[in-house]
Amino acid sequence: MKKTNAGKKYAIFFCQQIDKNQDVNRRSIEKEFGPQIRFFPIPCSGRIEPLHLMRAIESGADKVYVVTCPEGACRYREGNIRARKRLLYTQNLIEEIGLERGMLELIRLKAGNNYTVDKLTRELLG
Amino acid sequence: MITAVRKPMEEIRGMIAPFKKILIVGCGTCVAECASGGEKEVGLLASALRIDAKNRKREIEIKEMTIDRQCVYEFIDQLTGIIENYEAVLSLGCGAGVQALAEIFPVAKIFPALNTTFIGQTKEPGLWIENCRACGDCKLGDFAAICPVTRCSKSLFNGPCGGSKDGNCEVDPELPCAWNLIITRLEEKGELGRLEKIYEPVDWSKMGKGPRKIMREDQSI
Amino acid sequence: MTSSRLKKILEKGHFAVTSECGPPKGADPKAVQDKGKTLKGFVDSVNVTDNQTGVVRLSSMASCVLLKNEGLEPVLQMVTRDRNRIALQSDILGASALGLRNILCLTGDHQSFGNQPQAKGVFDLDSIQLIQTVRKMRDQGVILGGEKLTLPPDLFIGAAENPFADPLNYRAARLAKKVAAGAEFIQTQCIYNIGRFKEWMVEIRERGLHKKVFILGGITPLKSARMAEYMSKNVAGIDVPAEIIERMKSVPAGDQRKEGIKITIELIKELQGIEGVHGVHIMAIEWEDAVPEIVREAGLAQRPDVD
Amino acid sequence: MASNKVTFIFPEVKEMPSRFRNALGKYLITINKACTNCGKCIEVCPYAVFKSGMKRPKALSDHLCIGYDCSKNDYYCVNKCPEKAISLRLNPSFEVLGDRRWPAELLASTWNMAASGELPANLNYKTGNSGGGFDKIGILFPEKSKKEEDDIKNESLDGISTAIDLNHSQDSRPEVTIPIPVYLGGMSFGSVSIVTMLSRVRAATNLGTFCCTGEGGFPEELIPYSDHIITQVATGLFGVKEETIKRVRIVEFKYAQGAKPGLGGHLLGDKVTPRVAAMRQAVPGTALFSPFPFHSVYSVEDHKKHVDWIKEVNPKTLVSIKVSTPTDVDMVAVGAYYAGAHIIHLDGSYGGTGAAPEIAKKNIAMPIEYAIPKVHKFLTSEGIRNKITVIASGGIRSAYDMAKAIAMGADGICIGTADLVALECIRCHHCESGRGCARGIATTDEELTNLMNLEWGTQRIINMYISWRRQLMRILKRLNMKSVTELTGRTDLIAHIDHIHNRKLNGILEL
Amino acid sequence: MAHKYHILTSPTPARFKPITKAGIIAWEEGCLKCARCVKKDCVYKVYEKRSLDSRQMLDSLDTACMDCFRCVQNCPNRLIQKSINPLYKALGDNYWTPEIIENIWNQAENGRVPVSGGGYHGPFSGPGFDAMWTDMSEIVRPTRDGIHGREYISTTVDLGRKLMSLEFDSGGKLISSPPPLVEIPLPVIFDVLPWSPGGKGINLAFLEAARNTRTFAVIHQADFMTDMDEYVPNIILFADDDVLKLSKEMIRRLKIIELPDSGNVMAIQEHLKKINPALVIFIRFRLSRNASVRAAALAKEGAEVIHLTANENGMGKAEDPLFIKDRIRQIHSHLIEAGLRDEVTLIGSGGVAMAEHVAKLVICGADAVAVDIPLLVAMECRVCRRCTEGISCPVDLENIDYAWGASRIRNLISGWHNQLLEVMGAMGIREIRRMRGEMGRAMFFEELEKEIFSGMGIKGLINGK
Repeated sequence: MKKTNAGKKYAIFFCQQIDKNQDVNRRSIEKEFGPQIRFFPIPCSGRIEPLHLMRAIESGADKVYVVTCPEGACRYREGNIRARKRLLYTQNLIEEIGLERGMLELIRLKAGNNYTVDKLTRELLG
Repeated sequence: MITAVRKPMEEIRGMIAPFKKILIVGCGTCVAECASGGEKEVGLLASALRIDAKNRKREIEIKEMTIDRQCVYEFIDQLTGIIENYEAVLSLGCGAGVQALAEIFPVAKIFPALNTTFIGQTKEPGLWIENCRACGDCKLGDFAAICPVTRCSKSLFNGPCGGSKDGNCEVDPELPCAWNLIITRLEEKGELGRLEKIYEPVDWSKMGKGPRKIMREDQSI
Repeated sequence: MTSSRLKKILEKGHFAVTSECGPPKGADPKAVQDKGKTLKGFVDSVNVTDNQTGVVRLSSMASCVLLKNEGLEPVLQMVTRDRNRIALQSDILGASALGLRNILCLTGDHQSFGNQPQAKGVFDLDSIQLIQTVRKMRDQGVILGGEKLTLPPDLFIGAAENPFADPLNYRAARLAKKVAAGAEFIQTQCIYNIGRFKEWMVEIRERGLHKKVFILGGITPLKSARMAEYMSKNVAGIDVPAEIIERMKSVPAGDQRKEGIKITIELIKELQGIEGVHGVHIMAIEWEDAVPEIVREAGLAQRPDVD
Repeated sequence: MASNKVTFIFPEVKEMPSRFRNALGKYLITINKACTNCGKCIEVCPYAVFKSGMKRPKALSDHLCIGYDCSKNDYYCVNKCPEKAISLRLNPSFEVLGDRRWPAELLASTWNMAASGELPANLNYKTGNSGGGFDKIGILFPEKSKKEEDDIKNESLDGISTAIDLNHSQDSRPEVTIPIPVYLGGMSFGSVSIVTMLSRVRAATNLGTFCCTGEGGFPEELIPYSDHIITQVATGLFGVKEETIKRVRIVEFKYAQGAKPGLGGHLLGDKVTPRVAAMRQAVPGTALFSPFPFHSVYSVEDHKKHVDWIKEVNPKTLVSIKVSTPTDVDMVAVGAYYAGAHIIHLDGSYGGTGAAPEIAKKNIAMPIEYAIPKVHKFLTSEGIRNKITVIASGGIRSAYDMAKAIAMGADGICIGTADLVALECIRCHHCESGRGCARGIATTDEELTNLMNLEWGTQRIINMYISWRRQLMRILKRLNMKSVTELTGRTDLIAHIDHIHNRKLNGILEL
Repeated sequence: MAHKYHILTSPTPARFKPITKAGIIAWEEGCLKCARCVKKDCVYKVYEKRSLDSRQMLDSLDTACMDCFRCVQNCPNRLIQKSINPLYKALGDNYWTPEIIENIWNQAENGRVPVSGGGYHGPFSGPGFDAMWTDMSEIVRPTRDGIHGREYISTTVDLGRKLMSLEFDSGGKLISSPPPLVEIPLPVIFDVLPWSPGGKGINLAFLEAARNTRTFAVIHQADFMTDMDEYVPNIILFADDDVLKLSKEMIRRLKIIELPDSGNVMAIQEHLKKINPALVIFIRFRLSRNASVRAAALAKEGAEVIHLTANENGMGKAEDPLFIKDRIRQIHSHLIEAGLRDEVTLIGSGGVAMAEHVAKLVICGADAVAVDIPLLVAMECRVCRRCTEGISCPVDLENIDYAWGASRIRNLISGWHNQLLEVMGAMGIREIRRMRGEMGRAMFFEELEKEIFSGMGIKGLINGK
């Protein structure tokens, strides 16, 4: 992790379809970061609602990531598209209260790669 | 249904600035349908205000509540015993709801968090269009159930004007020209003849002399 | 009481030439008077726009009076956008009292296009209802609701029609409706697509409307290729065919005004040949000084004397 | 032989689609906005998946879709759509449906049979996924060439009998023949709604077989169908009256039931509505427990006394003894014979429809797959197999399970759950909670009961059994048999895949 | 007759939303808000109860839903879908399956016997405890009590060494001195945990629940704290550190001490007995191939209670291929052959996850069982074993309120007790002491399979003849 990120709190919502073994894979990183990082595995990113994202910020996250499967690859057809739209809506809302849009970030994975949650998280946190 | 949109956060913030204990009241009917004042939106606004207050190092206490209808006494009454504990109330009801709340709780400081917009229809997910102006003199029967008062920008009864292009209105090219729709639909029904008649000037008096009311003896207690 | 000169010209079967005058955005009478001077003698009447496109200008009624004083015959444009039926009827009486003899009944452009988009559009009546209202006042001597007037107004009643707007197949029917409502002359939207106009005229003739109403073809000279393109793209209800735009583009910028006038003259000549077209209405927007040249070149400079 | 005596005319299959707006299938089809309503999909699909709609067609019957396998067909709607507006995907809800014994495919197949009497395309309609018992037992069909197989597929099934006799005792009591080797097991009024009960009774009547009342009494709506009703005398003696015993052709003594072997019945208080209470001579709203066992039966002699009592009350009735499957189930069966029973009904531990403690369902007593051969073998060695009818139940879910149970040694079978599945039970296992079955089957709640209509229910069950019968006849045909009675006890014609040990088999094993 | 054993239960809700099998996938966009699902179709009022748990970002509707599918099937726009919750699939492991965990959670919450409709829905059989069925009796036996009846079924067992005979002097005076016995009303004690996130609350919850259910909890010597003092009557102190460190006073106050097996374990027993003759000594060792021999040797030397342990999955030492139930069957039989069985008490532990496992272990020859992980699961543990890696516990077990935990454990034990009664009632057995080793009243998968299926499919061989 970059020095500048030290002490920041992260909430990571991710579609569990991207890493079938997420439960095990995320452990090493949780061990390393402790309460600094919280994972919210969801059955489909389409389940994300603006309220979830707001509550994550409210409970202290400095940065919220929503990781979705590649567009077109959603098991439920358009879950990831929904996630994107809802994230956008929430970005507008937090901007109105003077927060950076960037606090909420959508990570849409590229098709054809095998991702594991731990590697992905390391990439995100630099 | 009555539609509304949330006021800009800046304006809401201004209204509640002097207060610390705030009750946000949503309405589970029209504004929930148009995703501006239902339970979820109450949650979003509350969340946003709390975060905002925290960032400004202000202390604020917010309670969220959503009642079935903000314009009906029986539902509003659920706030009795709760509303008194708050310095201010942000209503996510339509204008009717806000006024109804204020009437029943005359002492409470009630502020609107929504701008009430129009009576409309959920055209498709995420799109609401106005289709009734509540003129009180419905002529939809003559116009293939497309309201010229509402849906023609100029409320023409003997339209269309000369501005229609590609079937859309010149005022908002995103919207279909109501007269184009009326003519097409009447033509499909073989009833274009209806339009040969010249419609006399509308009796706008039905739209009200001051605030309107409906009195139904059979429905009143 | 003098009656409408335009009416007389049309009734006598002359090919009428009218023009348009946009009042200034200020209280300066000279601007109107100057325009009047430019046009005087070349046109049978000048019609004065009523806060066209919702932009606030010197009032149409006042401008008409100024022009009348300059010796021209004005046509009072009246839109229903800004006045309710009380104001409209009152102004109709006022116009007649001031000696104005022609009225063009319009709904008007939507306020959102002008410089007062915050204004509340009135639209109490629409253009057809306005025509009906003037007719009622003039012919039956009553206002809406049946109350009698001491002296009915005397006005020659016109309306506008756009042969080029959607739905195309309803445009002739709509003219019929205006005629039925009582319109006596019609100014059309500016014509560039002469083919479409001719088609429309066929429909008009089939319905016999050309015998019931005087039709003046609307013409707007093009100043530049850019203007042609702009109108084609951005002005609803105006149909500028691609050939015309190309033709304007094909000449250097400096010569485009000339080309515009040339096209206008050709169009006027075409109009003269169409059965049921009774005249031409030249709308030279902020280019009134081009009108004399056009009228001259079209061979219409000799205006008949009907008084 | 039974087949010579009976010329029974079976009822017709009639289309009875799902009661709910969206039938549940394996695949889901969606049509997006690009659709121009050209109607091509409606035209090409041979499975009638699409119906026309005002804005665009509706894929209302996508439960009939054969899924991705269709992509090789020239009528594959996804390819045929000129606007590429159709998408096909696995129905995510399908994976939630069902359980190991009744997987989603078996449920959907049964719904399909109940709706149209037809076998489903592309779904496993024969077995479940329990990993043992019936699900690992196959039928050994004689080896045939493909052509011979195809010929058999198209041959007529006329002349194959599925009828069985229920009275083998050669006593003076009537012979009772049922045209299919199935009767419908007891589900009491109270545990299921009156509509469910009547649907089953009426289906049984139409099919010429029987339906048992369960222990909740004999509602008077059932009287017209008395000839096809088995009345149950259970440990609680709920609603047992002399007149009901006199009314019927078969009386069933229930010692135990497979779902809760060794435990009494249990009807939760919520389900004891005034009507149910009146029928059972109990107080509305209080939970009802059947005791266990019969408090008047402590020996085989007591047991015989019971049977004699019934025979005395109704001199024409047959007596069935319903027991569960303990370690000594074979001894119990012999005891039933010596007490004078006509039918020994073995109820295996994995079946059952009512509420039961999970510990009992899973652990107490043996599965029916063990009990049938054990009993059949013992009765045979005692020389009394042909004097008593063996009926098996508890975990039989399909026509194939039925054939296997008979080959193991049963004369016929008894069904409960499959009937409910025909009525669109989805096996959510919440029959007991709150107002009861949310789908209006196992409930006494008035509003929920109204979810189902009697005609619909009756016909769905008929449709399913007509389909089962056809499947059974096809199996018999392939085994070169003329009557289902030939199949009884033919354990040489079935095999368990874990116990064949590379041995040369007596045919082709088909699971 | 003793007082009827009855455990008080009280509904004790979970702190976190339980992870349920099926979840609802979003249905928002395109929703007509016709409210069919909300107002008309949902019998369980799921949608009305909808709210957000911000700690888990879960909707409550998943937990209230009973999977009846009416909303899925009636939504006019077909927007509601259900799917298997991947979090549910990820619960536990192959042994501690999501079904077992869910079952324990439910009992811990309401103390009720799990009941469901619609027949059995699981696999035909399985390894370990699932390869065994218990018997029932059709008619010839006394009526049973079950939970609802009149007669009493006793689940009480005695822990300790028993004399095979009593000797009296000529005057009729008893001269043999019976060894001390400890009676527990249910053949279940609480064992030390193979792993846990730590925190005092867990041990205190165990002890409080042990006291309330009148049983014992095994506590590591090192874990004993002064604030556990009041629970000493319910503690089995596991002297796995250094037994000599124990104060005499402590030894005198304790009822049971458990010793790890060792070469000199009998000597230690003797030493302790000298200090406190009323003390019962447990000797604990891990099951292995030679467990029978060791058990017999200990029994012979005077051991009172032998606590046989397996790992979390019911397996003994690495080289032992036998599952706990089978190994205990063997030990039980071996002790019978050696004429020693009735002198010692056998306790089995490891892999006991459900009430039926208690009954099955007893049938296979254990007098009582010791339970570990289920007690933690009762307190919402998800068997993720994150604590073994030092990562935070997803349900914050370190900080539980011990009274809440004890209540959940008590509910679970009550559920198990009642289920034990169901099994015994079905068998017609009124005394659990008489059920011990009754292997003839059970059915074993391997035996039945061979008997029934091996003769099938053979030409000319009908019914195996």
